Amino acid sequence: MTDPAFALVERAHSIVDDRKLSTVAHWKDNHLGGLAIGHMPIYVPRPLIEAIGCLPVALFGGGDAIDIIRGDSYFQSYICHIPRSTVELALSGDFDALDGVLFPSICDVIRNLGGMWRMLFPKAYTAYVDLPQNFDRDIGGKFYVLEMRRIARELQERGAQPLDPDALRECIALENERRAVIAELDALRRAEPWRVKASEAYLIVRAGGAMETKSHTLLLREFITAVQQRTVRPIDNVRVVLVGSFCEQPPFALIRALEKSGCDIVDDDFQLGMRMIDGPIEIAEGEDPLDALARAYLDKGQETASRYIGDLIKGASLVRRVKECNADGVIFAAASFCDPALLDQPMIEAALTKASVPHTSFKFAENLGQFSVIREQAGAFSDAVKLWGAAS
Amino acid sequence: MNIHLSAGIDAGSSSIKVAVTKSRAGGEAEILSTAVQRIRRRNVFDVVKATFDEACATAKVAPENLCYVASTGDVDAVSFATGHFYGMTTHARGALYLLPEARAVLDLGALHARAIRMDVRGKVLGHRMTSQCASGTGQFLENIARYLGVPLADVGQLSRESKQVEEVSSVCAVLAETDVINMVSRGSTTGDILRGIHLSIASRLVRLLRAAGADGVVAVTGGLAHDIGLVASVEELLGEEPARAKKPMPKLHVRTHPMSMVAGALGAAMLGAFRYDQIERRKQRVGAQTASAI
Amino acid sequence: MSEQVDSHDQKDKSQQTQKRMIGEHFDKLARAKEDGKKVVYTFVPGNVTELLGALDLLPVLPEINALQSGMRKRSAGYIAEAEKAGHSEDVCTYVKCDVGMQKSGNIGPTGTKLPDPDLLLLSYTGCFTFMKWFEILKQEYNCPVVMLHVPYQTEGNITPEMRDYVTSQLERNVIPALEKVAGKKLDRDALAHRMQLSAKAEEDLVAVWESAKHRPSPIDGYFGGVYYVGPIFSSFRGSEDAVTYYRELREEVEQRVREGRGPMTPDGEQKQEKYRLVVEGPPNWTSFHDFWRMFSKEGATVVSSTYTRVGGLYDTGFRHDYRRPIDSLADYCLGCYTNLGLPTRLDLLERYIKDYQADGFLVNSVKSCNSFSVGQLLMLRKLEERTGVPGGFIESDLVDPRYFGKANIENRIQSFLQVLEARRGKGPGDPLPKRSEGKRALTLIDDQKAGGLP
Amino acid sequence: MRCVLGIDLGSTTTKAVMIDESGRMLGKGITNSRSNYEVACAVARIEAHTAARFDMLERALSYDPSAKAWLVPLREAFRFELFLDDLVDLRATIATNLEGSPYADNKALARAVTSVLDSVQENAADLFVAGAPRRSDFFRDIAGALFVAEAESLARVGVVPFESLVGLYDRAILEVETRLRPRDTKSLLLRAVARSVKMPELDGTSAQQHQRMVQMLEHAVCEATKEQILEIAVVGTGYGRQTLPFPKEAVRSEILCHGRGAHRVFPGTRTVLDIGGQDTKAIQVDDHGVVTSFQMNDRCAAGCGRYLGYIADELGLGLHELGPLALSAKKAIKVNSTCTVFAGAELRERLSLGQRREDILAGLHRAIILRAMSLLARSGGVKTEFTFTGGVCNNAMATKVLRELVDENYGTDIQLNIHPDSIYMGALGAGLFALDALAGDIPPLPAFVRDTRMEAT
Ligand SMILES: Nc1ncnc2c1ncn2[C@@H]1O[C@H](COP(=O)(O)OP(=O)(O)O)[C@@H](O)[C@H]1O
Ligand SMILES: Nc1ncnc2c1ncn2[C@@H]1O[C@H](COP(=O)(O)OP(=O)(O)O)[C@@H](O)[C@H]1O
Ligand code: SF4
Ligand code: SF4
Ligand code: SF4
Repeated sequence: MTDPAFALVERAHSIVDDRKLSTVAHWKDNHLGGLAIGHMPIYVPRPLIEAIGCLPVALFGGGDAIDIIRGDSYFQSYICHIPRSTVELALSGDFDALDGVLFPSICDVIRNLGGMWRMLFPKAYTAYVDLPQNFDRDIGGKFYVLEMRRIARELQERGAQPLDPDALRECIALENERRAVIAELDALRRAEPWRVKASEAYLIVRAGGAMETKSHTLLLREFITAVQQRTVRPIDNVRVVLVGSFCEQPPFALIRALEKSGCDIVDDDFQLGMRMIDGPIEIAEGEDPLDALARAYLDKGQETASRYIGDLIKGASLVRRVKECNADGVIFAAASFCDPALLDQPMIEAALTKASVPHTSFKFAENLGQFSVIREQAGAFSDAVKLWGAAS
Repeated sequence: MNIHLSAGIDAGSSSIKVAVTKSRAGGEAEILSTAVQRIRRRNVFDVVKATFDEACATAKVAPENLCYVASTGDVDAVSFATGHFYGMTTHARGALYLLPEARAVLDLGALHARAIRMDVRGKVLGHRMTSQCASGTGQFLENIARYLGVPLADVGQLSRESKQVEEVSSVCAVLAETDVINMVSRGSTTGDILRGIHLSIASRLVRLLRAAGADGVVAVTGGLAHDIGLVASVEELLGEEPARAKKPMPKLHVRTHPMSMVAGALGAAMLGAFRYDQIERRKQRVGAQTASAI
Repeated sequence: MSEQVDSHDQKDKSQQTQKRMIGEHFDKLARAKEDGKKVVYTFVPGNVTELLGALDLLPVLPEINALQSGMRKRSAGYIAEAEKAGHSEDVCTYVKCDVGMQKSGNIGPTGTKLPDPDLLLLSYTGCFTFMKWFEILKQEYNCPVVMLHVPYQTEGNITPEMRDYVTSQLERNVIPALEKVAGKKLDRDALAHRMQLSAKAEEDLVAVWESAKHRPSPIDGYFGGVYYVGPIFSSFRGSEDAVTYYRELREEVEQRVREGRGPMTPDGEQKQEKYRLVVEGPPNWTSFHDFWRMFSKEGATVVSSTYTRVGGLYDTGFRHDYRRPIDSLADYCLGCYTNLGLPTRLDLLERYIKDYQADGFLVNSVKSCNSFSVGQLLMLRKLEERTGVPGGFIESDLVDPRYFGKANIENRIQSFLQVLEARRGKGPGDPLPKRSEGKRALTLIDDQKAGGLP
Repeated sequence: MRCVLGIDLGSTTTKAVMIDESGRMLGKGITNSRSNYEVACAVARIEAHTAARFDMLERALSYDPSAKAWLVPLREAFRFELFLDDLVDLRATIATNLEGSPYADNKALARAVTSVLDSVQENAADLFVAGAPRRSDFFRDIAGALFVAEAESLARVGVVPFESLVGLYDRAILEVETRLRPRDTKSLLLRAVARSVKMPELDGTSAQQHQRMVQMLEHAVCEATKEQILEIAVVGTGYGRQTLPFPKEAVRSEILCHGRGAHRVFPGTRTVLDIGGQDTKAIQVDDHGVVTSFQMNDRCAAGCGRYLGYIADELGLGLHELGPLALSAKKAIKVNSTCTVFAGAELRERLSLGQRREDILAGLHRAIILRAMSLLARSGGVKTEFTFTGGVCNNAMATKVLRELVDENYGTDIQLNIHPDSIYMGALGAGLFALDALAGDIPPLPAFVRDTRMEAT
């Protein structure tokens, strides 16, 4: 019997691998005058972009599929990989379908890449999205609302539709729906990880990066229905949470290798932007939906390395998540030279150690081709958890 | 308590190692047989089968009487395994069996070197391994030995006899060959050259051990454990360390065992028995629960 | 940014003044706890020293401590210490140096123990690592943090929204937090007075920078420059001491101009000005003097640099303004060099090259600092294109000696200076007759003529 | 005649280029680098001298257009004379070694050696005719191949063990190779003249014609060797600069030399890629040939010529066979391992999985060039005209992949130069630096080998 879920995964895989962005070009053909706006990880307010008739396109680097030649010439050896492949793709014309790119404020690399973009592609729309690190509604919230208005205005000057509160309300509702289905998928993964592999969920979620929200919700729904019909047996694996990969993504084969080495990844922070807001974006009675969008970011944004934690304790929320999804341990996998993730690492490890959560850490690059070391390490980790458990 | 017969198959990149053991729950185990075959250019699956059959025959155990066949090393090379354990886990377990006082392992194979820190049960606490570079591995030594026309088995002794070290300047396993060519033409003795190579590899291994946080007795496992020259070089460098170090470092003692090369297979076999027991007990527990529910 | 000026063969008055100021400051820090003084740790870019001063709070700048540790050859040990505690090899070495120093007893640059912070003032300007740094310190010291998020100047202008965001934070978060630690209200007049003093010193500093337009330049605007910015970037802006220091410095520099003298170097006065350079990027601190000598002994003077603008960009006209203190503090934070978008940085470099009539420019790309380094290779190309002046590129690190490859860097600097020489038409131009070749693909020349192998 | 010399002491080969005062390249020489750098330099230098004499000889004969045809057999004959000289040395060395060895009384072994050497001498003659397929020009390689072949056939009939014979050769060749013997070019040339006129190519000419030709050639030889070649300056460059047998003032970095050499030959060059045995360099030069930036990869064999050498060994192939084989690939299989040793293991693994040797080789070639491309990009990319230098130029697959990748990444209007003498670019650059020293009023640089009068003319 063929597995309908598998076919959906394959479809998602082909969208993820489509570096020429042909689905985006296709969308533009069907939406005359619509703009396709790329954005770097991790978070931008996608409902806003959709509300002004644009297609947000999440850009996640080049993975392991492309040879980096020119991209390398702009970055010193000690800089992470994602900007290289992003530049390589752009210089190869793979981003020709895009009308602009947003660079959210997640680290110095992405920020400066935005500056480079202005110099390399002066004709494209390039914007830096300064996400607030002040979470007071009247200070950071106000600033963020103005920041979003600026972007909407600038895009309007380039042909996008004017920002209409009703349209935004509708897009927020669509986003909430998607978030709810993703949450459902996440819950399913936690309950029966053998039913849906993390690598599959990865593709299904990531494919949405270049889709309209409502089509993505549809794909997600279809997938959930399909996997529920699978007949599969549980496997004797350990349950892990994988964190650190919020920006540059590990090569797909690496996720598979981790699964093969005896780990069920029951939670992760891949493509965190798609799940950045914890829960629905609530619009209060009579509230400007833009304020609601900002408020959701301020109050419900997930903890991650590029977000200031204020008075909280680093790692505490991860420990909570580990408990919630009944995981046996944590794998911290960060991109090499990723300052935000790697500076977080010792604090997170300390919190995990304190809470007696077994953990292991390694670094990767998106174009890594050899996983033997990582597989051995993850394998030794899963062996240890399996044979001796957490209480050690 | 039950007695379990189990086998471990360590599928390495250069050779296949198999061990058959008889264990009692609680960890006591007895080695019934071991077998090693080099792959050379043969089909890996065939070699695995042949080595496994050889070990079973020596142990006089029929394969169907094994409660668990555990693979380690290459996951895909053994099609008939009950379960798989990773190299670090099995080497740690095997090393602990061979040398119970060991709290660290230096596993030296054909294409990798790993330093592992473990607890009394053989649980991996920390580790460091070489990854993309062959400059500290068995293949490197094999290449040099082939170039010098020395059988692998003689390498260690020749190096031990050396009086004068030839320093190898290159860090690269391949470029070092040029150094070796030059040494040969200068008329250096084979032993001196080998010792130079050994010391160069050993310095990397010592760094690995330190980075892994090793302390106390270090068991050397893997094929290179047979290379007494390399082991002596590691000892030598460890001995020189305190003089150079600014801060006191944990004292390390390296040990080998005649069966070091099969440590991985041995560990796998024993862990297989352990796991079998664990699963059986869990089954019984679940069974008991179900029974009481009824 | 150091009191270590001992290698100069004669000490100018200004240097003595600076040395005294620094000495007194660290004495104060050492006595802080017994004197009941409160201590605030903060960063150089976007520092609001006038506010701290007006509230009688003592600033500590971990970046300066880190660079001092680098100069005093302590950093390697500190970094090793931090890496042992689980910090990655890949990240900014300032952070690791600071963490290592803290773990090794927190002994400051003058050998006395630094007081623990009562507050971490996270002036989040131009660098994302700052946030991580203080998150880490917060856990190490278990003390409160106040965040001042300074938005990034992408387009090279300060919008009212940005200014408003910063001033609201200053008024509603930062000042209350500082007042709480200080145990008193901010005296706005005292603040205004300090800002007046700041502006005075800033005026003199700009005059010092501009003196490099003379030939020969009386100053080295990079290696020497880091000493000149010490007081104004760190704890002394807005103090009478700083005013005195910059007045003295300006007088000395003007005197050198009148006498037609070149800059001081670690080996005394530089006699010849063979090359005028503009430098982008921070220096290396672990081999600071060796690094400097690589330039000075070849007769290369750095006439202007961007690193000396990280703690404020005054030569484009900005001054602290006592009439609108909070607004101007916000403008100051927003205007630091690393808070500028790459195109703006490029414009500034171009201006320096032209205004200071540089023969070449050099990028020192440091491994630690993504804020500086990402994009420098593109800047190099664009600058060459725009100015026609040759650019050089070297790589090192701030305080991790493992990344300072002396021979390699020296090699590169020498090759670069050779290029400058050649561009002037005095170089090893090719004495051989030129021949032009055929079309693309495998072009061959007749090798028998050139004496083929028998 | 006054001239200067540039020497590039590479990790694999040592190259020398001789330039006269007008900037004309007079001659070039190459030899394999040995443990003894001084010898390697001296041999390369002698070869350059010899080449210069041939150049002069050619000029001395330029009045006769038909003389060109005679030069070819003359060159071969000359090479053969050198070979014979070396062989005499080899014979003597083996004899001496044998005497002092435990086998001194082993008459069978002595006889066998003599017979092997005799047939080496006999068989070698066939290799020194115009157009003969010679794997290498180095004595070690030619003699070695012949010796091994002969020893094998003797061993097969059970006369003496193969190992003992080859052992004798291996030991002796090291000595012969590192022994500098003065070369009397004139008498060698005269001997070569006598030999060449007997060569089969010149059959069919009458005795009279022969006679005339001999006279003409002998006269030209005397003419060409009359003038003294005075070395005014020497500049050295190459790998492991600290080991170079040159005074510090006479050493220039390889980067500068390769840049300058390539620029001299192709003045439009703005980018140079040099892939040698143990390092790869990407160099940008300005319109004067002055280096503006560079990137270099050394200390790791992945990405250098040695990588291909290792792979060739792994497959039991000669270096020169690698490229042509890879060219016949249907596709390039992506190789995941970066490390040379791991790539070798991966190659074995893939072969055992039944993948085609050619296709894996194509992937391996692509891998090494990709690494070079990334160095190139880091050094500033490829702008207009691009020159490829170093030994790996001799590999047709490497050059093909390079061409493709340059086209793909920098457009098809980039001119890519590959000179048959690419391997000499570093030496040429060094020579040009020596010429600078000559042009300026800098005192002549001290000679580099202790025995400066090696060429007894
Ligand atoms: N008797 C010996 N003396 C020295 N080295 C040996 C000996 N036997 C094996 N080796 C070395 O051990 C290596 C193989 O070790 P092994 O642990 O089997 O590696 P793997 O598991 O990767 O196949 C070979 O590369 C060889 O260099
Ligand atoms: N005939 C040949 N065919 C293919 N490759 C060759 C040939 N000759 C040399 N090479 C390549 O060139 C490399 C040596 O290059 P070379 O420039 O001589 O190095 P170096 O300057 O370091 O001595 C060898 O490692 C080999 O890969
Ligand atoms: S991987 Fe890390 S350092 Fe690189 S761009 Fe992403 S967040 Fe920044
Ligand atoms: S990244 Fe740069 S600006 Fe930020 S702390 Fe490090 S050195 Fe300073
Ligand atoms: S240095 Fe040598 S051994 Fe190490 S990766 Fe490179 S080629 Fe392999």
